[in-house]
Amino acid sequence: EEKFIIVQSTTSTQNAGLYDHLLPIYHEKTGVEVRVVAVGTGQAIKNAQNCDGDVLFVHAKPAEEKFVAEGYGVTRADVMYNDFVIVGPAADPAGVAGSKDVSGALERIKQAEAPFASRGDDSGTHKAELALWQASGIDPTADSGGWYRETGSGMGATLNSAVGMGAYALTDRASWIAFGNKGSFGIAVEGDQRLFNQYGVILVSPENCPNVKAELGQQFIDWLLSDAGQSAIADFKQHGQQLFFPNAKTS
Amino acid sequence: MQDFGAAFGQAFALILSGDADLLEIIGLSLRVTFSAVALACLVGLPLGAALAVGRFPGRMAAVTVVNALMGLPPVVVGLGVYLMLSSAGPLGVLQLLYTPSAMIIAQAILVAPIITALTRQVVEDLHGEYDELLRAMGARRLATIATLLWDARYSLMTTALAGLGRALGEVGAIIIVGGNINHVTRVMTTTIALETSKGNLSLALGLGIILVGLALLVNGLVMGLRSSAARLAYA
Amino acid sequence: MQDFGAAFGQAFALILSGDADLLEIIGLSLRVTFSAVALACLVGLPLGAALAVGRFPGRMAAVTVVNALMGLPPVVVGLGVYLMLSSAGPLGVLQLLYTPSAMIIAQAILVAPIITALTRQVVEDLHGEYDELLRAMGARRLATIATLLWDARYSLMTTALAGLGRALGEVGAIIIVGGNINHVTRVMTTTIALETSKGNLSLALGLGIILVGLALLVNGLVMGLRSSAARLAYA
Amino acid sequence: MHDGLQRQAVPQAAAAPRAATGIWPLELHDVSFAAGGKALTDRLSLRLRPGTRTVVMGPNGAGKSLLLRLIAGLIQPTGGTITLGGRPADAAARRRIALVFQRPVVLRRSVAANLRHALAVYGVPRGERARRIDALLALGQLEALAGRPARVLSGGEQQRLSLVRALAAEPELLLLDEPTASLDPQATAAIEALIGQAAAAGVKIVLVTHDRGQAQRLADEVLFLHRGALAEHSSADAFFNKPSSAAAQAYLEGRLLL
Amino acid sequence: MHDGLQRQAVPQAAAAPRAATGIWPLELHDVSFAAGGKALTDRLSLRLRPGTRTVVMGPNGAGKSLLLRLIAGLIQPTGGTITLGGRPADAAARRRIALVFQRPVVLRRSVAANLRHALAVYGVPRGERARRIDALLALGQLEALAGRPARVLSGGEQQRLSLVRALAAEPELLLLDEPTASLDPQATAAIEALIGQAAAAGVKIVLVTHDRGQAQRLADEVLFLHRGALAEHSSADAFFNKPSSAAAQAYLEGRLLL
Ligand SMILES: Nc1ncnc2c1ncn2[C@@H]1O[C@H](COP(=O)(O)OP(=O)(O)OP(=O)(O)O)[C@@H](O)[C@H]1O
Ligand SMILES: Nc1ncnc2c1ncn2[C@@H]1O[C@H](COP(=O)(O)OP(=O)(O)OP(=O)(O)O)[C@@H](O)[C@H]1O
Ligand SMILES: [Mg+2]
Ligand SMILES: [Mg+2]
Repeated sequence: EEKFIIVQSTTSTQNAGLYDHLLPIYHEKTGVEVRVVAVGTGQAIKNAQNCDGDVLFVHAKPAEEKFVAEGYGVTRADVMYNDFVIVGPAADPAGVAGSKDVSGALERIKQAEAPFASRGDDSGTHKAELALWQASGIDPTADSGGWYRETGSGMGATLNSAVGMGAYALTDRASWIAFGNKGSFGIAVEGDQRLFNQYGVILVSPENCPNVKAELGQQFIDWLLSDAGQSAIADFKQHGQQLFFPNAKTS
Repeated sequence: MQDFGAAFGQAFALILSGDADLLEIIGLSLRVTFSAVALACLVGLPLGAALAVGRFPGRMAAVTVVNALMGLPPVVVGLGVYLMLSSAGPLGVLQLLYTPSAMIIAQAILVAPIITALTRQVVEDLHGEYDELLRAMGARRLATIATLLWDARYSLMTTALAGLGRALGEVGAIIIVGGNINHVTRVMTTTIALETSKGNLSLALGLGIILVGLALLVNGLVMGLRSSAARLAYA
Repeated sequence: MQDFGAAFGQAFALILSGDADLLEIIGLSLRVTFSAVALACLVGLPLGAALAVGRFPGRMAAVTVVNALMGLPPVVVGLGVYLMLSSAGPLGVLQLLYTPSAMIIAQAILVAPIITALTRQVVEDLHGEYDELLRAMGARRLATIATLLWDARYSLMTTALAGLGRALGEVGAIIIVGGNINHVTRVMTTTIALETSKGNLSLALGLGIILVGLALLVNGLVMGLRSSAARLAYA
Repeated sequence: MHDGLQRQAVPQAAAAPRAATGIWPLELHDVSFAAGGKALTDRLSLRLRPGTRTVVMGPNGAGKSLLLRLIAGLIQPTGGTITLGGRPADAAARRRIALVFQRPVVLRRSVAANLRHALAVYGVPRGERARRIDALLALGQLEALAGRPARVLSGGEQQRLSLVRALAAEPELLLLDEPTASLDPQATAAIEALIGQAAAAGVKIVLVTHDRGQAQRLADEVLFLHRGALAEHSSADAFFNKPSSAAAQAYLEGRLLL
Repeated sequence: MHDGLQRQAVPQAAAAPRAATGIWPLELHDVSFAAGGKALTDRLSLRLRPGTRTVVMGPNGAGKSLLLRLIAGLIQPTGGTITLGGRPADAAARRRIALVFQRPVVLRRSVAANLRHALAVYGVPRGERARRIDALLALGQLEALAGRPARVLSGGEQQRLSLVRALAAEPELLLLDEPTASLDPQATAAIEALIGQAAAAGVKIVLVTHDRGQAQRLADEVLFLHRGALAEHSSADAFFNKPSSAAAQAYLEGRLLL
């Protein structure tokens, strides 16, 4: 009987291919199989609350902290980060390409009423996007169905939609680099420090969920945070680019 | 189990609230579904009957293909329609992507093989009985098909309901070509998928219950119509 | 259009490569689908026949419900099964979530109403012919059902194929209860969904083409079996 | 016909021992049957007893087939009652009645499989079925057709199959709806002989026919139906020599319109 | 029967004008039909001409119904050829042939709707159909049943419906497979009269029957089939007085086993 744990994860890490890189290394080393269920952030957290996973690996810090505070998780640790970018069509109808100022870019998009595809699914990315709008003093949902289009889908589906309708979209860099259907699209806005995207990992509380494989789960978390794990993350590249930047406190 | 209870609670609360967004979503669901099934019937009924009646080489192969197409994966249909309708695609000029029309097209493609295959079976069974009579009468192909479709209409209702069921609950294809855009292409199933991914499981389930209720309502209406028609029938 | 070309290219390349992962995924797809359809037939055939034959109050209502359940949205079934099998759910102790068994259960629930409703229709049509004979012979309910199911077996094959098609292309339910875990619960449709979300559209479409090819193969086999059985039949 | 096999296959003693808990007399009390807003059978009252062969006659649409289906319990009277041995019919009583339909219904199986199915339904033990099938095939002169799909049989062949299938039930009451309508003269004679033997062995026969000759050969008593009502119920002699009702008289002369 | 309506409804002149491009003579050349590995019809050769009434006789399973279906083009010979007016049958030629099946097939519609459907298929203009339906109903003595679902009709009623439906085609060749097997004496006489009138009006009749009396009343010539082969083809007189084949002789005496 093979030893395994279940990790509840967001789709961005899976879509980027991170697990295909990390898990064989971990399996080689420990003989433990890590089974990843990649779903929306909310669903991942809900599943973990239902004790249907041993480890939670997402990027929505406030929600993660709430998860721990309510006793569903043991502790939360930073694992790695990358950044969000705004991607858009080559035609650049809002004229934001090359900008490093997110607020200015969002304002111009609204001014131009250029289509913008929002995740609209309460995911970590979606929450980050809403925070950016708010910081810019804009309520885009007033124009929902107009230029502001809430796709209510995962990152990949939203990017497919954005490309299909020539709309700007906020995405994490890893998802974008790994994305295969870019069409004429490219990164329009990047480099603003408000675009920081932190990933965290949490062991599901064995007190709340007796079925949790606490030992194996903690072992995986420890490895992720260890030098070996952190350098494995740093080694992961797609199209020659590093997608995730390890920043565990211990390292 | 409390989730199920909560789901029913949510469903009732939603229905009672008469939420405008919900009504919009339900309306679009019904519009897309009925249009798609109507389209699929328009193609599938005569095609299925023709397959049942026809005696041409390759008929078995055609029947097999139609049967196999019942297994068309929604995501694949969605992708295919997406690639056709996307701005870069051959039908891009129509600008149909992310509109209800695109959803109708995708669902019709998904449902048509089901209608066709089941119609073929139902009509073939009846044809076994009528074949020699109609040939002895010298009925032409089209008249034969019309006669069979008409006389099998009550059995074909189950066929249409199967197609309706398929369309009503479908999400994979329409979310790709419709984009689940709020106030534009958001329907019941895409909303359910969305709420699920948000982790709002009991809300999702509540919406599911409403959708099943809708299916029950439609089916009840159809069965009611059917039995009153059957009573008045034999015109 | 080049996407379609690329998709076919991908499909061929994949098939020719004999990729072990692909074979594993195809194997699991078939295993889950066949198990689910077999389960659904086990329930749906007798149940559908019983509905066709029975004369009890509420029969019309039962038929309507079964017809309506053909419209069960996969995501809702997935959610329902998830909530039952989740560690927090009533059947959590079985630890079936995120296993192929969970996928089989979800698909069987999805397919059973289809099998039941279509069986009801097919058997009812034949029952119209056999009813008085069997009653005059004093056949008991079970014998009647067995006789009808056996004599309608060729028509029921289309029913089973409809169920098979439904299961083979389905993704909404199994991705929730299976989790699309690599090497554990990843099947063709969940892979297609995953590749689509990665934007690898032509790979996704290529996999879709393989899946449709698989459906064709299975249907071809069934039709072949059917016609050789029909030739040898009347035992 | 093969007399040896016939003697074996025709139901005989069957009737006697079971008579204790029996279905006799079989009585219709004011039985009506309405459908589609029409009264098709009009307050029929009659009593059937074993030992006599009853022939039912009447013009097309008079309700002869309906009468047999009412007796067999296939349709329920919309008025009046039917009693078997003084009690309403139950499943056990019904299983002693066999009906040969006017229009043969055969299963989508071979001739032999049709008989095997019937024997299974009638509760004949598995081990005996093969032998019984052979006997029944011989009885219906169907030996050469055993493996043929029953639904491609000729009209007469199907009628013979239906008849021997009903005999396989070893009924106490055998309802025959124009059983020789599609039969050739030889088969007609053979079936009439068979019916005579069954009757002699104690099986009650109720036979519908339009064939006056056949009626005269087989009838002990005649029921004459007209427009759903029992226009005449008399002995065969009386009926054929001087029918009391004008309808029966006209019918026999070939000039009765329903 | 209502003579006025009859005259109107029975096909008459129909045959004459179309005869130019005609289907006569209708010839079978060594026609065989095999199915299920058996030769069911064995090298039949015969020539049918208008003006005579042909009766087909033979024991059950002899191949009478198969012969009619071969002539009507419903099944294709597995050997030999059938020619109409010297040419292989085409759709137009076939439309001049009407067949009344041994076992009536009626649509799941009312009696009137069955006739309306047939008239539509036969190309009768919409405006005329109502009138024609009334005439046909009268002809089949089915007026009172016009609105009834055809599938609940009694055996005889269905047979009458099938017959008038075929007459509605105004065929040049009318193939009748035991058309009076379930009919009462009055209806039998009426149908025989109708057949006689049609024949007199130029419609070629080919009728299958087991009823010797009927055959004698209607036949100009008799085809006697035995085991799929044409055992005898002679004038009615010759056939009934001194059949040349032993098989026919045995059949007429009610002792021919197929
Ligand atoms: N379900 C029904 N609804 C309406 N009418 C019916 C139904 N069943 C039978 N009938 C009518 O009842 C009448 C009697 O039918 P039945 O079959 O008993 O006649 P029958 O005496 O057997 O005639 P035949 O000699 O032609 O067989 C017919 O006119 C038939 O049309
Ligand atoms: N498709 C078929 N396959 C095998 N046998 C067949 C098929 N069709 C007919 N037969 C057989 O051919 C023989 C002739 O059939 P047909 O119906 O012509 O007989 P018939 O002369 O009309 O007899 P009846 O007087 O009983 O109506 C029968 O023995 C029948 O079983
Ligand atoms: Mg009758
Ligand atoms: Mg025949």
